[in-house]
Amino acid sequence: MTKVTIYVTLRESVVDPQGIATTEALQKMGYEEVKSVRVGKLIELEMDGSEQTIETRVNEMCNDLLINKVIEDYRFEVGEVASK
Amino acid sequence: MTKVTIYVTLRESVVDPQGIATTEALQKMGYEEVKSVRVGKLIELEMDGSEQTIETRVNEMCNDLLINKVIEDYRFEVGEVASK
Amino acid sequence: MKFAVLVFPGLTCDLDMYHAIEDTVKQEVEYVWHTEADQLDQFDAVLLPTGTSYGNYLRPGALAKSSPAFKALQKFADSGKLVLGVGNGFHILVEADILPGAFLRNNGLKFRSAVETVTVENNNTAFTNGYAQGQNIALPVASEFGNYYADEKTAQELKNNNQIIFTYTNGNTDGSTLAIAGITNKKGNVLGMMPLPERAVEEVIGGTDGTPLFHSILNNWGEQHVN
Amino acid sequence: MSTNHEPTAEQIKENKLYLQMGMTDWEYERAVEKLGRIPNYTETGLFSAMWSEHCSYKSSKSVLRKFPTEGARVLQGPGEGAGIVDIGDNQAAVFKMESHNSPSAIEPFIGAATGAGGIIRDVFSMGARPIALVNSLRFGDLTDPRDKFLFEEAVAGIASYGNAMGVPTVAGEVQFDQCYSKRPLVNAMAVGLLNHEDIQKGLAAGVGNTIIYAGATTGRDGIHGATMSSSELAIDEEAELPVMQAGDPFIEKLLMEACLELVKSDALIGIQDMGAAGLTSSSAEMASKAGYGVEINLDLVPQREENMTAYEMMLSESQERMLIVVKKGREEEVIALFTKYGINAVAIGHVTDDKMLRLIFKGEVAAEVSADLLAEDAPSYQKESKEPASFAENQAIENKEPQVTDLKATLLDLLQRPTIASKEWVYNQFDTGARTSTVLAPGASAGVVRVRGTNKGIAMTADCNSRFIYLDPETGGKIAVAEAARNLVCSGAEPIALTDCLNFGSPDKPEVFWQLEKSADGISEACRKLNAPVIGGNVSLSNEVNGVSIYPTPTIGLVGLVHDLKQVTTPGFKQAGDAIYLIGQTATEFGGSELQQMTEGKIFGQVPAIDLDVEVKRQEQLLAAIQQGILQSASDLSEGGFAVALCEKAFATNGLGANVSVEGSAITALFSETQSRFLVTVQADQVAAFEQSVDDAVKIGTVTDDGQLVIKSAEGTVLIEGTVEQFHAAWKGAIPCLLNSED
Ligand SMILES: Nc1ncnc2c1ncn2[C@@H]1O[C@H](COP(=O)(O)OP(=O)(O)O)[C@@H](O)[C@H]1O
Ligand SMILES: [Mg+2]
Repeated sequence: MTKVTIYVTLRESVVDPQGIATTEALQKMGYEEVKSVRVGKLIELEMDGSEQTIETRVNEMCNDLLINKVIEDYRFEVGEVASK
Repeated sequence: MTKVTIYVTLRESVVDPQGIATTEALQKMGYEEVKSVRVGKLIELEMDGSEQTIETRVNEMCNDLLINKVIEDYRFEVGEVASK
Repeated sequence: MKFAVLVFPGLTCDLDMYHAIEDTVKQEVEYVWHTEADQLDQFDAVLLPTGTSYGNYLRPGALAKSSPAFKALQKFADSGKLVLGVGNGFHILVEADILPGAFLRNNGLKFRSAVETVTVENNNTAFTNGYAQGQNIALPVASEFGNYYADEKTAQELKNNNQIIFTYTNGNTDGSTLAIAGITNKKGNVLGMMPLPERAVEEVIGGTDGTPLFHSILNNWGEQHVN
Repeated sequence: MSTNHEPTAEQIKENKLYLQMGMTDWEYERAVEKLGRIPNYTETGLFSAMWSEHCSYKSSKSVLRKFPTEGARVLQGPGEGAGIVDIGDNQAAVFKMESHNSPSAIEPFIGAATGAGGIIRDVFSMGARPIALVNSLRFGDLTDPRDKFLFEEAVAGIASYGNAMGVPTVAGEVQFDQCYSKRPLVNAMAVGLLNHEDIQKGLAAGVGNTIIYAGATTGRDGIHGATMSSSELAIDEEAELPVMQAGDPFIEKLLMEACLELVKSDALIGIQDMGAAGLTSSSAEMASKAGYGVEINLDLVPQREENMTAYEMMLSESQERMLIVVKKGREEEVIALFTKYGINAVAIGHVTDDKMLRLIFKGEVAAEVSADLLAEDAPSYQKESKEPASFAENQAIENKEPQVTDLKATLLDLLQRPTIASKEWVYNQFDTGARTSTVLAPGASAGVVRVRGTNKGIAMTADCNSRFIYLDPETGGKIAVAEAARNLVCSGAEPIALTDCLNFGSPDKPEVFWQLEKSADGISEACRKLNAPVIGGNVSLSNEVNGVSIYPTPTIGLVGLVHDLKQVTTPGFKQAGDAIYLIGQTATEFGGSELQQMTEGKIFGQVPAIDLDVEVKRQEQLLAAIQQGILQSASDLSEGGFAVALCEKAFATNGLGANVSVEGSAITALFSETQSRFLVTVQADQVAAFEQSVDDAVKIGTVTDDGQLVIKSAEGTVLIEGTVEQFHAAWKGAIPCLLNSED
């Protein structure tokens, strides 16, 4: 089984309400060195598939469902599922 | 300025209802090879600080605000802010 | 006129919409369960209620993509018949690319229930002909994701085409681009809005400013179907 | 093979392992004696869960017996998932309140969310459509960052679940006191509606009938939740955190729709949710109540984790699961019904005639215990009870006014006390209008939802002033019920029945047990006088941090009936020129008052007296006047007394103000918390009718249109004067301001 980690970030042009609120909260708590926070998503998939197909399939899934391209960008990494 | 990327995942023992619903949705859409989806957070910080202090400060921030230890785990990476 | 209230799994406020039709314009209305959406052609208008569907997981409205109803809805909208999506229904319409834009979490980050004053920016539509141009009306909002986002180009287009139908009169508390509260598609047969007209159709529940919207739909349909 | 090494029955006995599972020596011996042999690990687990306080009410049973539980409207009293009262037209209201205190202290978002989820399940398991939610919350002062966090997250948690279920939250209460610091109370109440013929019970009846498991899968989460919630919380940062599972309102919504469809089927015999002690309590209780036995094959239970043992499956508290008994031969259609909603349902066993709870695991009998022994015949204790020395001391203190110099500043300070301040910050996060039936949303004295197809409404409120109960539990208990009833009456509703949630410290402390008993006495007497029986509730004991108990907090959830929606009344002023009346005399009564706490930093002395006969008479007269349409507005006087209540009436309507004069000593007149008082407004042409129908009412002034608040003494001296806007801003901004302030 393959583990795919998808990193989803808000597009740079999109204001991130959560990030702004978190920055303010951190600064108020004394973490003044923090200049900006942006909050995205980390989507971890466990899936079957050969090395060649996985990339295509993950891109398809992102386009079809996982990502909203109007506001989000993504990149992903393919790895092995750590055996438990 | 330094860029810190924090990867927040649900602890393994914690069920992810959102992930389960997303898995089912993907499977229904024809991505039957997907066995599981887990949705976490990606927190990107831009902050000042020396290499030595940053690690301590980020851990503190995670404990103080960013992470919910009851259900979440985290790890982070420290890098340079890409010049725009 | 025959209305369908399209019900996706986990949808919460289908009843609100159903009763708004039954009690205000007193037309035929049926719930259509998402697996039966191939029957939508029998209806004159599809209503997408608010609330939550699919637990609002991933992004509100997104998981509807996995339902057979999703394509049926796109087809119905293409056919030119009327589609009204409020709240979560609006989320679904943008996820389906039937309407432009996307939704972010509210600026306040929290779910927000309130009554908002809303300005009718365009009364020349199938949904708003019963209002006066520029009329201010009071409608409830209730969402954690009421922050409508459109990039500059899209926003300009919406403006130029008079697709902005409602705006928040007193500013954009949730953060919406151009204080947008509701938009139509280019053709004007699909309206998405965050304020909830179906919750403002009787005095006993707090107001009737939503009533003209449902009458507008009926008027429009009547005009199209003389003889 | 299983990787779990379970202790043998002998090891459990030798090493007293049952102690770790929360059983005492005596309880264990009793289990051995009744069983006729020593229980194995799984069986010991069944006993420990079912005999926990949470499931057995072993320490509180004697107290619960005090409550009046019968009445003409009662269709189902305590003993089922929720109580049921008739509301006429073949319909009934179904409701119950439950606590989720311990989980909320650990992870407030999840704890509060699953609390709301659990109580909604209790209501639909009775066959009722949930139509409204109410909650009652307690936190420490909003000065400590942990308490702020608990407050913010618990509110968000309730919102997340209730909103995603489409059930509007229409009423509730939040109070703040240091005694709840790090030990919040999260009590959730759900109200449902059904037709009489749809009433369901948790019964496993009819030999051979099939037991179906429906809903989410079973994992290792919350094992021993029932015993945990019955024990004191150790605040230890380093302690290993228990596994908490987020609720899944999506699954619950589907499960609810499926169950409400199933209720219409004659294939259904019984249904119960898997709450505390999950599969154990639901199966044992359903069998015991019905007088049958059940046999369950655990290998068929849908599992989320690998290698789960019988013990783990039986004690798991995974959310969103129901246990259902259906007629033999009808399994397929029932399973198909669940499948339509995307819910997993499987047959896992059948009903037997031997009254045993028998568990099959990997082909062998893993446990076999009498269902009655686990449920009905659980031990019960008469705990030691002792009046604390402080009670007599407090009674001996003479009533005195707190020292206050600047009356206006005092009023402004009171309005900013978080317990008194506007709770908009809280309830704006709730979807209050879902189901388009909310006639009175939060912000009014009570929540009211209409009953579609009729002119009626169901009113509801949650109330408890725990400071009074701490100082004088019996009087405080009466006040809690009376205050809840006042809130309903002021909204135009007739109180009909109540649920409660008894939140107390450790019952092993005689002083705490005394509080429990005395407050139950007070509650019971008030229920009798007000003709509102107790039809269900919940007990949450051992709410302590580092050995210190919370104030005793028996939350009252009261439900009433609005006979005609036209009678629904709100607290706010309606128009200038209306006469303002104060109903009831005011005495110098500051023991446990908000002003005392604010000025002295502690509470002491005698709590305000309450005469239930006077209370009942005033409520009846007031309700009659409201029903006749004589009143423009009505509100009761509670925390902060007269001045706060007057302000709140003015805040509701832009531009209006008040010009009033009060009798007697200013501090008492303005801030005393004397009971059984109301403030109402009456239109000029109704004044005569009003004065005829309501006794003890004194006209004190008029509603004005200048947006000013003017309170004068009888002699004409101005006591307080200012713009309504000024007071309003202080009241409205207080909670957001406290939350945003630097720590
Ligand atoms: N404080 C109380 N007052 C009245 N009845 C109570 C009280 N506490 C519990 N009960 C009743 O005892 C029964 C068992 O309660 P509980 O175990 O909480 O129900 P559930 O199994 O649904 O969780 C319920 O019917 C409940 O209404
Ligand atoms: Mg329960």
